[in-house]
Amino acid sequence: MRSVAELDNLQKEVQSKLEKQAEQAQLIIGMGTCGISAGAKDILTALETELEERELEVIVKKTGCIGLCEKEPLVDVKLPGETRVTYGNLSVEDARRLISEHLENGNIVRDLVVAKMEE
Amino acid sequence: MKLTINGEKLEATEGQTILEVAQENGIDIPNLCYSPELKPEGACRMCVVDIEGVADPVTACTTEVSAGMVVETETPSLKKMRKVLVELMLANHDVECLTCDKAGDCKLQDYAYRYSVKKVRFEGEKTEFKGIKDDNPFFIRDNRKCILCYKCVNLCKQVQGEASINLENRGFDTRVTTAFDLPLEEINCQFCGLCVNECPTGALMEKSALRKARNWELKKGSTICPYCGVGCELELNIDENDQIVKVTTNSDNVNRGQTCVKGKFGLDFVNSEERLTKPLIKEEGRFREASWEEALDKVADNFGRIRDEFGGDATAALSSAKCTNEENYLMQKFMRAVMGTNSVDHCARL
Amino acid sequence: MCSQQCDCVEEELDLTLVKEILEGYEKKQKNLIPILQETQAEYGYLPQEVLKEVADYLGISFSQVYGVATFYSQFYLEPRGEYIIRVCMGTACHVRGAAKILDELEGELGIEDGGTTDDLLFTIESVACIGACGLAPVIMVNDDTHGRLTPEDVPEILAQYGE
Amino acid sequence: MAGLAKSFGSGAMTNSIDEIEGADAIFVTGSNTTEAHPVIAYRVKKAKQNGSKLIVADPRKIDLVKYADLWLQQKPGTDIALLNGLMHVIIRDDLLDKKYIQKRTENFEAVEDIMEKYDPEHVAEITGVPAEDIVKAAHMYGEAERASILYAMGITQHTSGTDNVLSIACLAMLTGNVGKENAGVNPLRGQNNVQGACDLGALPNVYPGYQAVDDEEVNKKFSEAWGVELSDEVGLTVTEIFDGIEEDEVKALYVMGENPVLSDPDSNHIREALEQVEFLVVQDIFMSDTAEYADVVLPAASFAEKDGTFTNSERKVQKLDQVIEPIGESKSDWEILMELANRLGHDWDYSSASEIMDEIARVSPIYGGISYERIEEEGLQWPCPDYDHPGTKYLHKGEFSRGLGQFNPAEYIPPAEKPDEDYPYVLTTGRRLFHFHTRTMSGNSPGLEEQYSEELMEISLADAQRMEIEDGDRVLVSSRRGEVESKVTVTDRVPEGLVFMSFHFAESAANVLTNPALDPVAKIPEYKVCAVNIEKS
Amino acid sequence: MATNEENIPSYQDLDFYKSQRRLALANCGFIDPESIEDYIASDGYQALSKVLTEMKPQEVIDEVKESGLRGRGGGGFPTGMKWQFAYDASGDKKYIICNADEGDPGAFMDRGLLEGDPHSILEGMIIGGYAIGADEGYIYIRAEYPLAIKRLEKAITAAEEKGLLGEDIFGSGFNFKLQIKAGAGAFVCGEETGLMASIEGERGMPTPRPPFPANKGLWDKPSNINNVETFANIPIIIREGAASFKELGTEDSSGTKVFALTGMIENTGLAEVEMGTTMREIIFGIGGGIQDDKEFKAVQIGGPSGGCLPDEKLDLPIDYDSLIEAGAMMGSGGLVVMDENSCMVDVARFFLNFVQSESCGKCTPCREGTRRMLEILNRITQGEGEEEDLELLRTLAESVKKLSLCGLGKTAPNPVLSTLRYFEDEYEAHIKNDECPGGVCQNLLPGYIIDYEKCIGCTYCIDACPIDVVDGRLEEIHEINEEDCNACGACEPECPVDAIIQKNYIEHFPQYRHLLEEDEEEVEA
Repeated sequence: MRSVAELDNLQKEVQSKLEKQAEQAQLIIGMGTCGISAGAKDILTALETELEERELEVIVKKTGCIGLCEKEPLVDVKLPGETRVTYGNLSVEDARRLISEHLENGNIVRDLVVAKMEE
Repeated sequence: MKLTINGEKLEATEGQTILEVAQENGIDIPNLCYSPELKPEGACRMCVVDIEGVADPVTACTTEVSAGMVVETETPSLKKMRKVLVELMLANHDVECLTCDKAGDCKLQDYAYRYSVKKVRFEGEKTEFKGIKDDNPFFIRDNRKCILCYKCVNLCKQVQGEASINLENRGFDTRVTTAFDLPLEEINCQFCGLCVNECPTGALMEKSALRKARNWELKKGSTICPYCGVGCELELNIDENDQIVKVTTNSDNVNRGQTCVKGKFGLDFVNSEERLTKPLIKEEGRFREASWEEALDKVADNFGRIRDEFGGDATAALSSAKCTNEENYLMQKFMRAVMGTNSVDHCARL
Repeated sequence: MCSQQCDCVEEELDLTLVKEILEGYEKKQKNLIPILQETQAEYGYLPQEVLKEVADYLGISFSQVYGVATFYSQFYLEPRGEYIIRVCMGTACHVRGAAKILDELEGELGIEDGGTTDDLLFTIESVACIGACGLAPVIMVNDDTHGRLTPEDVPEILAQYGE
Repeated sequence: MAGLAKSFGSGAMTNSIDEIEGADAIFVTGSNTTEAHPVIAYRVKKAKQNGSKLIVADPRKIDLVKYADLWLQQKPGTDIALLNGLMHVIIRDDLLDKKYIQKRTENFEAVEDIMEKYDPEHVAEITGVPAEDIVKAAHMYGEAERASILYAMGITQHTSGTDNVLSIACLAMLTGNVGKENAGVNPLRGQNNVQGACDLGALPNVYPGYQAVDDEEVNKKFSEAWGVELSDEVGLTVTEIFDGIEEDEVKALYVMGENPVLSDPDSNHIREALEQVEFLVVQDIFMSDTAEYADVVLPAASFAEKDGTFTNSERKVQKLDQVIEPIGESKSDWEILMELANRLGHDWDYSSASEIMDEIARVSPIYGGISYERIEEEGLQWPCPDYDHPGTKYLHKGEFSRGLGQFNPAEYIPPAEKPDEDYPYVLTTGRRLFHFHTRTMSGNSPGLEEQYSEELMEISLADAQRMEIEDGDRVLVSSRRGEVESKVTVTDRVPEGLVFMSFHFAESAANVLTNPALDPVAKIPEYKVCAVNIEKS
Repeated sequence: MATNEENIPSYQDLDFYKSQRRLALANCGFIDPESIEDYIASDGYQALSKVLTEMKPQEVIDEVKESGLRGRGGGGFPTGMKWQFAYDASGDKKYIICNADEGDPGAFMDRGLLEGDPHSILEGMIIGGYAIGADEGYIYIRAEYPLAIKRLEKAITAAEEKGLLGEDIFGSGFNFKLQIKAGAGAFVCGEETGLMASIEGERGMPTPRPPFPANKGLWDKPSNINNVETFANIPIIIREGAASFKELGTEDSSGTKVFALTGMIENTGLAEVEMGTTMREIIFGIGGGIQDDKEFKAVQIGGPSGGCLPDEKLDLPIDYDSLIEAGAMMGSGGLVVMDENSCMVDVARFFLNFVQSESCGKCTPCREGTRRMLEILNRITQGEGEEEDLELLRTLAESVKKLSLCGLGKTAPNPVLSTLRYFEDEYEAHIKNDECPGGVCQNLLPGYIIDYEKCIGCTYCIDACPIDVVDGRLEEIHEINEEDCNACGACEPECPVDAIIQKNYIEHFPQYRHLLEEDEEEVEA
């Protein structure tokens, strides 16, 4: 970075990229130590295999701990134009359900949900 | 700047610590880990003092004076705390003062007396140790008596530079030792004795002094080391038979209480059985003992005869860099004034 | 048999490994701890000869290196098990019964906290909080975390690692 | 010492031991300080902690190298080349103190002339020290505000010893480092009272206080003071004395507290002389190798058994107190001398050492202000001309003792003896921590003996491998003058081609081998370089 | 596609979130911590650009002073003042250090930040470096946080690639480089001087102050050390302005604080609240109260340096000063909640055991004193306590607190002192009545009793008892010899009819009343 303008341009660039991404379905998985200890890695692998098998183009994002350690592992599902929904205490099996039920069919998996995130 | 200690108005210079100012003025603040040659360690906490306007006591060895400071060094609450400290040290100490060779010259013992420690209230487990270390001809190391003042470790590192000894483990398991408990010789110990000189307890003891005499029976005499040219001032500790039991130091001199192996442990030659004790005269290739009269006469006769017969320059003398100034003066005067020659030299160059 | 084995281990101590590690560092004392960490990762512990090598390289005394190695709980001067079982003793784990988990592990493996099994398979060490308090009580076996444990889970976990 | 006296007007340590700690750069050369002067080494290490730079020049990897910022490993006997190289760079890179040179010194032109050709590359060839290290060292020393040079016998015990010292003096004056606190040129004295023995005229050319015997005024002064006629002819030095015995010119020899059989070069030659001399009296505290040859041996009292003074390396006159009674019938040396003088027709009646000091103060201006009362608590550093003078912490402040400091640059001359086919190794000699000189004292200390009981000659791994020698093996070391046996230690302290022995042990007496070739001025033998052969025995 | 969002609570409705105020944690859980772009998109490095192009170092320091930010690592020293000291110290070289050696048991706030938003810490450090005049920084992080180390390493590399670290940042002429130092397992390295010793490659033993790190720190150069969360707050203060930061929190403790909620609480996790929020709000609001509907007994706040507060202190607003007054401490922000089944003597013992084994061993009071305190607590929890022990414990605690060299020792007695202050009755119960009210201390546990109404005489318990204190024959009612029972509990799970009950249960549950009466009868008899 040699100037402020350079940073501002980069910021704009990135922001528009993120906006574009928002037009796609996203899975956001908590990958802090608490999440990983609770099995987030297995969930991530399961999600990725599942997405591949179903040939779904979904952005999988990793993020840090949101604070709800008790409910880890946490996965959020965000469909374009819709509210981001957090699921918690997931097993690998649960994670697959998120894909089949919420991602593909738009049905919130009520027994796993923690909360929705209103922007 | 001016400050007050125990009600006395005192003069001090900036950068001095409370302890330094107190010592300069003859105020005795207890301390175990302090040494003027070392960076203050602040470990033993014995030198805590109260400063007016400061809530908790501070250590006098680490606190610099400031103008107008009002210090108390011996309040009832400080005494109480120091007593606890001494008890804590004694609780983890091999208390065998009745037979300890350090008794009478032991700071821990002195402070126990000063703060009236009759019974230790906090008896419990003691730090495990690996036996008394006797791995060299000069001194022993007895961790059971170590109170971890760290002076030995710091001297070894900060003054000697070798850092042959160090701490092992941490917390309650901390011990002073060598790497993997190797013998001192194997880790470059120079046997300078700095650690032994400053050990406040019986944890480091000169072997020559073990089971020889109580400290109060020893006579101390100051002397100058006869080895190299530094001129270290030393104290000979002499027993009733004029035997040198150990060599100690005090800090106000060229060597600042420091020694090397020769000065600290190598002066016992004085009492060697091998010393010459009588004049000897050689007859038919063998020496026999003689009286001073006879020996001196013989020397005088021969030197006089040769001088008279061949002139003074037929005689010569080697004076000595081991003898005193006065003796060297007399030797050259002897050769010049009595023998009439300038052929006097010594091994300055060797 | 044991002594023969030990001799054998000593003979096999390969000092070229530590020498290679040392080459990557400037000869400054600030590198001592990183060097010890890397060295321990390589040897599994810090053998005496290796520490001597480190001391000579950095130009600091052997006893100083030893002092540092014995100060930090991460460093070990004795060989350790292939699987290190870290039992979290943090507050959260403590109140949720970590001590019972530790007891169970000690009983199952027949070693004390800090000890290593004779076959060099397992080492148990109790550690301060590993920060997975939400899963208390927690143990880690090498990099795997096992949480929300009861003593009954212990044998099963050990079995996964070849017990 | 002669070198320093010539350059500055005094041969002693210019500064105090305490001042070492305040230096910004310390250059140690020809001094194995940690073993020979451990307490001074503490000050050097402290200076390092205080941020001083340390340069060590030594052919051996002595312990001090561990603390050094820079180690110059010159080949033995190439000191002048190395020093000239440093001066070359200092002149070239303009690190001179020009004002100082102009105001306080003379003969600077000679320096410029000689240094011209000693460029780092050339010097590197002679000394084996990389050219860039020479430049680095010159800058380290030259850029320091206060730079101190410490040296010992590694500099003086060469045929070029005096020139070595003259060159050191040049280096210090070039950068204005003499006459300044915490700087200076500081020869470290080997024996506890070498300084005093010199000060008090135990030298063939000067009376006490460095007053020349061939100076008419001086001669008159002493004749009057002592009430006798005095010779104005310079006497014989140690080595000349032994030559004199061989030539039958010297017939009676008085040895007080010395052991030339072990301490002097070419021991076999010394032994022959002692056999030959008509009358030999030896006065010592132990039977020594030298005393074995004596006609009469007189038992002397040790340091602990008498009053007196010693003058340490920093010129401090210190009071020595009697602590115990003399052992057996031994007597202090001064009492013995007095009795002898009186037997030879004189009338000396000193009742105490203190009275002798009063006489010294009267005849020797530099000790003019010394009295036992004044030094009871703490010593005084000479020059101390009168009883009100506080002593002198460092010399040449404002002005050199001789007025202007004199540059006496020297050319490099190789050592007198070089390795060849028959004697392919270079032997250099020195001291060990646990022993002292000829072990008269340390050899009678059981602890020191136990710790270090025999010589271990140092040899490099490369040489040892070639000869298939291992640690602890015994070897036969021979030179043109003799041969001795020694155990060896294989070590990286010495480079290939160099071996090191101490001269402490009669069984492995290094001085059987050493070369008695003398420095022409100071008459110091070349202990530090001789050619030897080594065979496994 | 239509989702069915009705009746799904939003985050703002969750107890856990509704009273939080997420500033430092704002990005955690939202951005990809391994992507510098994500951080930049969320206004990352804007504060740095502002500082380097528009502000003088003194202005930065003034802004931080103005914000009222105090050290989040525990001490609560005003950050701006600390920076001022380091700025004022003369020296050609200065260092800025991030203390990420989060070692308090039960605390993981810093880990959350380091793993979730590493760039915010970097940005805070670079700003701090600029402010005090340092061109080099160290992040000292405990080796037990491998993921955080990995993310920091990535963040540093990314920042270097983008020119946010290195030479001439934002064309300002300011240079700055950062290095990570992984700790090696020593809690005491969380103490500033111990930490610096450790970076230097020494044993991590604290040194006395003065000299303060601001004047003589790392390698004797002026150095400034702040905690992770402190640095994370810096970009916010610069970006949003000191005034808006100061609006949050209380008069003397501005801004927010992140707490780690653990223990016997419903919602464990990380929560960030405004300073001044009450403990009750955090524990019963955000934390959702006590697990399994048990009774609250105490909350341990501030780790081993802190203290245990009872229910009467639940309405205490959390800020630096009121906590200290109450005998606890903000510490780094660990909150461990204890229910009725906790033993406060055991808790004190637990913390003391921790500091005792983490003492560096340098100063006498900490090395020896904590050991003796631990021995006394061990005695008490084992039922061997004497009445004088409480007095000895107090004497030692006071001495260790007053005499220790560093913060670790000075605060080590806090858990003991605070439990003695609020729960002295529990100590007395242990000593005088041989009882552990929390039912934790093994030696003081009431033994087991067999419900004669249920017992079927199967002898399983007789077989299970390792010390043979159960009497009885097949098909006759069994009985446990209460005197000798050591409460090991081996018999309880073996009973097929749940007839074996812990003796103290009979007081609490009506179905065992018949056993109680009998007991009393015995006593009367």
